[in-house]
Amino acid sequence: MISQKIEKPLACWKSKETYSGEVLDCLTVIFKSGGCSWNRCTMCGYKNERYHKMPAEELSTRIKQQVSWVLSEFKPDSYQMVKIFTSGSFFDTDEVPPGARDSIGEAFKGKIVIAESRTEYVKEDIISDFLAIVDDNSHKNPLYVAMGLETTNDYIREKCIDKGHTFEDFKNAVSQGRKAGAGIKTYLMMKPPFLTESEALLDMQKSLKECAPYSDMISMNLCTVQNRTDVERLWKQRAYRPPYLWSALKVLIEADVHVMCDPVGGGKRRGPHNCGKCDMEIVDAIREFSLNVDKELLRVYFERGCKCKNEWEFILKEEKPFCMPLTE
Amino acid sequence: MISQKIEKPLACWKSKETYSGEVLDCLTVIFKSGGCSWNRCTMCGYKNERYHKMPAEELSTRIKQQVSWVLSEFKPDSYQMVKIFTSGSFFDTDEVPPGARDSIGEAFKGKIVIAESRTEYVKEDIISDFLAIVDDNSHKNPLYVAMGLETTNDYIREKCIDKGHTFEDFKNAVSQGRKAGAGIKTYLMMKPPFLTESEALLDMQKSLKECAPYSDMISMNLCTVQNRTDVERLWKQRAYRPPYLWSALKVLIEADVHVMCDPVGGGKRRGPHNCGKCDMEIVDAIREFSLNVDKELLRVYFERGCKCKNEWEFILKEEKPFCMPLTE
Amino acid sequence: MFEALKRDGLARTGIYSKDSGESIETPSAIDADSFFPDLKEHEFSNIPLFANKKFVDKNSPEYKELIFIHPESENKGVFGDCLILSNWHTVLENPKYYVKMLLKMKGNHPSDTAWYTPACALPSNVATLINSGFDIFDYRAVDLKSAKGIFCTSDGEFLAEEWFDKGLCRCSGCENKNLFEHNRNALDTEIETVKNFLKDGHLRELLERRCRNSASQVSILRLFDMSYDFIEPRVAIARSTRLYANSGESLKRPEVKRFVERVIERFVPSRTDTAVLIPCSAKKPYSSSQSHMKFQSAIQNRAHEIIITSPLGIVPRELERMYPAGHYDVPVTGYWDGEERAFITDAIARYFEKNRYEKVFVHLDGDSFEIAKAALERSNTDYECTATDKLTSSESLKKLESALKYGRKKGPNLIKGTLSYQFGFDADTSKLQLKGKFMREKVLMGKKQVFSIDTGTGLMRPTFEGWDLIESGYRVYIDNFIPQGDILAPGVLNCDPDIREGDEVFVVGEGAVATGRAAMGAAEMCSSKRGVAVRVRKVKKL
Amino acid sequence: MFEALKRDGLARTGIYSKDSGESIETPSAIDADSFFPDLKEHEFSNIPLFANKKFVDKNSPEYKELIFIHPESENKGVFGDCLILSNWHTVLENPKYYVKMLLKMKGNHPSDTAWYTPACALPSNVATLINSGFDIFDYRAVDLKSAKGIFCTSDGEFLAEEWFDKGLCRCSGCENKNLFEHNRNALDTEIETVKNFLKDGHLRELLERRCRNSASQVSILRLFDMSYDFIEPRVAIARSTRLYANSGESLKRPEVKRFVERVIERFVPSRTDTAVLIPCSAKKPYSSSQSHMKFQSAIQNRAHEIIITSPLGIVPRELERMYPAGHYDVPVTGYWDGEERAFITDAIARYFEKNRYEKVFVHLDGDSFEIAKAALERSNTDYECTATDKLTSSESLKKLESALKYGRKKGPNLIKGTLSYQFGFDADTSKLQLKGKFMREKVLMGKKQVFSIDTGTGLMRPTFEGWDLIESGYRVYIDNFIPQGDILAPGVLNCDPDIREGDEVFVVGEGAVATGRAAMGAAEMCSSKRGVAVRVRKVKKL
Repeated sequence: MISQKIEKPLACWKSKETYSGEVLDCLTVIFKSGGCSWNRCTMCGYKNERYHKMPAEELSTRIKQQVSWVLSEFKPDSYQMVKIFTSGSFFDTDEVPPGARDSIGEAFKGKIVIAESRTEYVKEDIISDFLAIVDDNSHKNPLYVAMGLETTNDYIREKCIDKGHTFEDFKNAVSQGRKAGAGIKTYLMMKPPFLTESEALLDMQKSLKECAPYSDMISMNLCTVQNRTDVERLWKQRAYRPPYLWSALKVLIEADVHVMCDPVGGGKRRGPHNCGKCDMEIVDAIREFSLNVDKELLRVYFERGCKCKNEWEFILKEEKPFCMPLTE
Repeated sequence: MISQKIEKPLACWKSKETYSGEVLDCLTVIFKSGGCSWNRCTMCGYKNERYHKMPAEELSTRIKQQVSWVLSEFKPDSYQMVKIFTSGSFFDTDEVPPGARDSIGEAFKGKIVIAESRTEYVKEDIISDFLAIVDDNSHKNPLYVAMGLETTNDYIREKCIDKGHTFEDFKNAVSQGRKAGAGIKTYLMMKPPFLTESEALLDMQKSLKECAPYSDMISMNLCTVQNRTDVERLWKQRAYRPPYLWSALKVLIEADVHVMCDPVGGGKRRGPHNCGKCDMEIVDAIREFSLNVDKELLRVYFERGCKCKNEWEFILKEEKPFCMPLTE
Repeated sequence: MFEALKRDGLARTGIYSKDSGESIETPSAIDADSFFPDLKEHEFSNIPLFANKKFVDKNSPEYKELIFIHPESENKGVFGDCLILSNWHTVLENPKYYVKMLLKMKGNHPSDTAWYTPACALPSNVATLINSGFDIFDYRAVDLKSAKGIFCTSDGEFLAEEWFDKGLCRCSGCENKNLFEHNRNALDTEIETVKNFLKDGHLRELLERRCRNSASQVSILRLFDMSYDFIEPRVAIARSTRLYANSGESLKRPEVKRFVERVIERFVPSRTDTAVLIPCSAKKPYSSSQSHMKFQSAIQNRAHEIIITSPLGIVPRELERMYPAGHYDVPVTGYWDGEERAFITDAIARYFEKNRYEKVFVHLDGDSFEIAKAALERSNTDYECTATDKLTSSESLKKLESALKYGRKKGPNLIKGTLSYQFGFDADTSKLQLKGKFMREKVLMGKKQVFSIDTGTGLMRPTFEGWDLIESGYRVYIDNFIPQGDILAPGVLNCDPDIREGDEVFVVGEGAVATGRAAMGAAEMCSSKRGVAVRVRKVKKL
Repeated sequence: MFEALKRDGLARTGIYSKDSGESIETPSAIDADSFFPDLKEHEFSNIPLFANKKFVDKNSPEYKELIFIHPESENKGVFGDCLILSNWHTVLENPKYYVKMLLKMKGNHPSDTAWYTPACALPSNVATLINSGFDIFDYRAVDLKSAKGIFCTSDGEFLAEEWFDKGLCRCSGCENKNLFEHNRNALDTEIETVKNFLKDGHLRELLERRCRNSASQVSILRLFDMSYDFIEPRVAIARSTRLYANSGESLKRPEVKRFVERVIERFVPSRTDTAVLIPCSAKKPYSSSQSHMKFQSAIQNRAHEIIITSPLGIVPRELERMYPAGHYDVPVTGYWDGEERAFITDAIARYFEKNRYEKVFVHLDGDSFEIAKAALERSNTDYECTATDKLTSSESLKKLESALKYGRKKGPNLIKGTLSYQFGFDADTSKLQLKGKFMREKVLMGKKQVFSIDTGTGLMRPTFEGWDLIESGYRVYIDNFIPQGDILAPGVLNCDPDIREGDEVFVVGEGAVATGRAAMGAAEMCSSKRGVAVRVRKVKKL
């Protein structure tokens, strides 16, 4: 073979996001990187999405090629916000070598950048450096550090997600980020495995309350069954069911802060779902809510109900750790 | 073979009988004869009990040998009454040649003789001749002609028994017998095939009433399933069930005249039976009643009942020609 | 007046109305004394079931609202009559005569008559009675059980002393400790249960449970199945529901046997050079399963794919969506029992005796592998085994792929396969094309649609142009009129005897032709006085 | 505290009492929240069934009144505990793991523990659950169905819209149009039904119906049957009730397989010079039937009579009264299916491979004739057919009689046959004599009675003198005490592993010996802490 393989990110797409009351165009990029140093989370589908072991320099080159590809495919003036993911931590230097990180910063200078990382890599100096590259004074808060706190309950985080850090670790990382001048975006995970529907729901509500003081933005991920994950194995063994969309609705409606939520895979058996009949309209309502921050539509659907809402109410009440999941 | 076969009756036994308020010893003899000229009755088990076709003289000889056997086996002074049966009609000259009949008369001279015949052979002259032989003035009525009327209902007699005579025929025969000076004994048949339990019961009650004026003695036979009969074929096809002993009890209790009854095969599946638990005591009570003419014991058993009396009452009410027999 | 509604084999639901206007939905139990008051008036009228013709002719009762029938009688009801089959309870334990007499009488009498059988029905046997084509029952048998102190349920009869009032039932009779009431309730509810299973298309599955209530009911079911020629024409060509093959008797269902027979007798395979035998999958149609995706990507259309499965024997890829191939569920343990082996071996061998393939590749394991080998040897077919260890292992798939390396690529011809199977006619399909997404295909000739596919059943629905291609069979002949809607049975002059309920048919009359779907089988279509014969889709005046 | 009462395989009835005194008769459904109030207190404690040992060990909850068990856990209950098997509902559709995990756990835990499985029980599957050895259920699964608008019956789950309130049930819930109440009623009444069948000795027959409710239940039953070595020791040696072999699965019942195995492995025939194979009869014991009377008067004890029958394969005349040979009913159509053929051919062939007869006469017809021929050929046995046309025709009987003309007269040795079958010991019976009327025989040695015969089961009951003849096996060892009545399980030191519930046993202790009947199987006798182990008939001080 003599042709050079083109390096592309794992995924890259555009969408709308709300920011400070405005709807922005947002580019999401998932860079292929050296891979997550932890790599154990039960629901993570990116475990295998990584380069094979290679020298930092080569890794850097390849990531830069991805950046070029992004810049050539998406006109820089067509978006104002960028969400950067890797299959692990953007601020992990082993995963994203400093040179690569710098070129990414350069590429998105002037945008509002949200970059995701595990807590242990959120260090003041690294964040400051990156912020300096990104910031061109167009925005008051040009950089947000996004972290997957998942839940504020350390027991759940350890047993159900095996995330490898604590709420305390998260708080420390928040303070590092803030010291560096970055904003904080927190990801929470609705219904990791081994939780009943009501345990998951209550955990989410509690987590929202507890993480709010530390977060500028909160995004709630609804757990989906990704290929080749622990969660998929559990799901195939009938030991896991993704959350009901009813639960997501309830959380969003009752939350005191604005919570973003993109119900990926919503309505599919592998994603958050209800009975199949009412799913799509609820998924659409949640997406709309993330943009317009108006709970009215959520309330309409929640109150209108569906045959399956009865089932969900039953599940909330009767699904217990010793008999779950009760539905599929 | 050089030994001479001994000629014996088909059966011969002694029993007790009530006669004019007295209990007598009675000898019953069933002679093997030329066989019934009709030979079609559905319940008759004697169809094959006959000599093969032979000259009248030889037949006569063989019957006389049977008489000798009886006389040698049963001391003449050990009984006062004799019941004579053949596998057909005692007064049918083809079946029992006159010579043979005469020797039978001689043999039982001085006894009370009851001889059975189909109606068409009951002719004044033959009966007178036989009476003359039997009578030695020991008894007021030394001879009774016994006839199987079975039922006074000609339709039933034809359809269910295929007897080949009518109630009218019977009445004529009665008048012939009476003219000859003989008494009349009438046999009725309880529950020939094709009748429900209640049809059979009502038919018996009606027949008893209607035949009483023509009868000096009445005997009720409870139908049993004899080998190689039409009734047996029906029974094996589940189309026939012998009468309940409850029905027999009811008839006997409610009858205005004394009715003799020997429940042959009582309590067996092939004979008149109830559930198997209460059968034997009722059979014994009926036997005792035939001797002591006292209905008290019958009433006791009838009123005491049994679990199966419920079933019988149901059957009386609900067994219909289009769904019978309902029980086995 | 009786009208049958939903039919399944000999069973049916219906409406029976008396001249008085009183009517019942059948199957149903009645209080016979009040419903047929004349019945009890005929004294001394018993005629046993085994009575001979002479006796029967002489003694048959004549009822006011009922027709007396008997195996030996020429007495016949006509359309709408209610027939009484007396004393049937005397053969309930006699399966041989039960089936023999019943089929004789069912053959002798028009099908749109209501059948009343007195004193037979118990909760434990009424499913069998309904499946035998009886419509009306009474309470005599259960009342007798009550009189005898017997507690009746759909599982059998039990001593009331030990079983009644012990919490097994909570009906009004049980609440009141009234055995008589319970037993009638149990019969009524069981009849409703059977009725609902019948309407739902699952009567057979219910029967395969209920027949275990007694050896004779099992025998009756088996003997009915052996009377395939009588029963099969009465079974619809397809159901909209799944077929649950949960017992040994499932192998003998008329639908199963019909499928096997048609695959052997009617089906024209897309190719007969090379075949590959592969196992079935739980997911239906097979090709939507993960394992079949793997097989297909290894086979790459270089052989005719034939699926080996229980209870259907063999399913060519072309027929995987055809009822019941796309609609059955079966318990899997890996063990194929002796009867399955014998039945499927026979089916495979007969198929390969008829269709002489040059070479067959066997990609099977375990018992199905043994069965296929035995069948191929019996049919003198040259074969090669391509599996090692697990059939979907990459090693096995590679072996399969390389074994077929030099095969000619030719995909399955769904059109030819389905048409030959469905209509028993080997149509010229050379100009036809399958278009559209998976499970939503149409068949076109040029730009004209000739068939659509009923994805529920797998059947082809011909347009008028489609019928031009099917030159014979499946015709329904009507008189000279223009159908203004569905065609009613009295309007049918004659029809092809192969037609079954649910079949696509071509209506032919002097004044018009029409396409449509048969709402009853050929025999009923030709003889019924009532009911829709053909649900018409399109009419064309001539 | 749990005490098992009536056992059958893994199933049992029992009494579970809480420390509070509250007690229930099992099997039974409870309101779990109130019955085990502590259960709901353990948040985040889920452990899936397939979790690995490490996860399980780390996360197992500790309940106040329940013991958490898991396939990977070493957590064990002790006698009387109630065990909770969580999340079992997730393998209900996974027969392979259902049976594999269950047998592993049942092997790991003492049998006299109560098993509670939450959220599993439906009216349509609770028979299978009870048969799997579960005792306590809850209403979660039915309540969920109510919440989903599903109508539950012992026949399955149905859309309430179409099935509820349609006359299929007349329980209080249906009267009140309360689906929730109906569904709970349906579960309760089904549990009571199963319980009554279990007490009645007919659980297996019920299961052979109920399992048809789903393919997985059929598979579970079949997989249990394939686990013969695990199940058989838990099945009593005899029942007082008939065995109804009304489905294909009946062939695989532990009792049936045990009979076949013992006839081949243990049974010592009275003679091995000449055998005659004859068909079975519906009437039991066979020799009381008309056909067997005819055969016997033709055979005149000049050959060893061996009855060929389904599902038992072969029944030597000596064993015709032994359970289940004298106790089974089977549907007859004349057709023997492939599995019957294979199973019985195998049994006959193995028998004749072990017992080398000089000559075998085959007095059979139809399928059984073909089967016998195939088996005799497989076992290289010299045979001759003696039937023409109908087996009981005088011609056939004459042919049979004349074929055996020169045979040595030697009647069946009921004593030797029964003892070898029952005790697996070839006792010296030369001095023994069978006395008494048919079905009321005793076995004497000189004037001493050594055995009586239990005509209900066909088993021999040894006296002390009888036990002298059976030199080994069927011993129960007790400590040094004089039994004052039945022997309780804790009093048993050890016993012969062949002992099954219902077996005659010889109790041996330092201070006394006793005769009696085992009230539990060997494994339970050695491990139970409660219950009668041996019902003692006679005690002799030493």
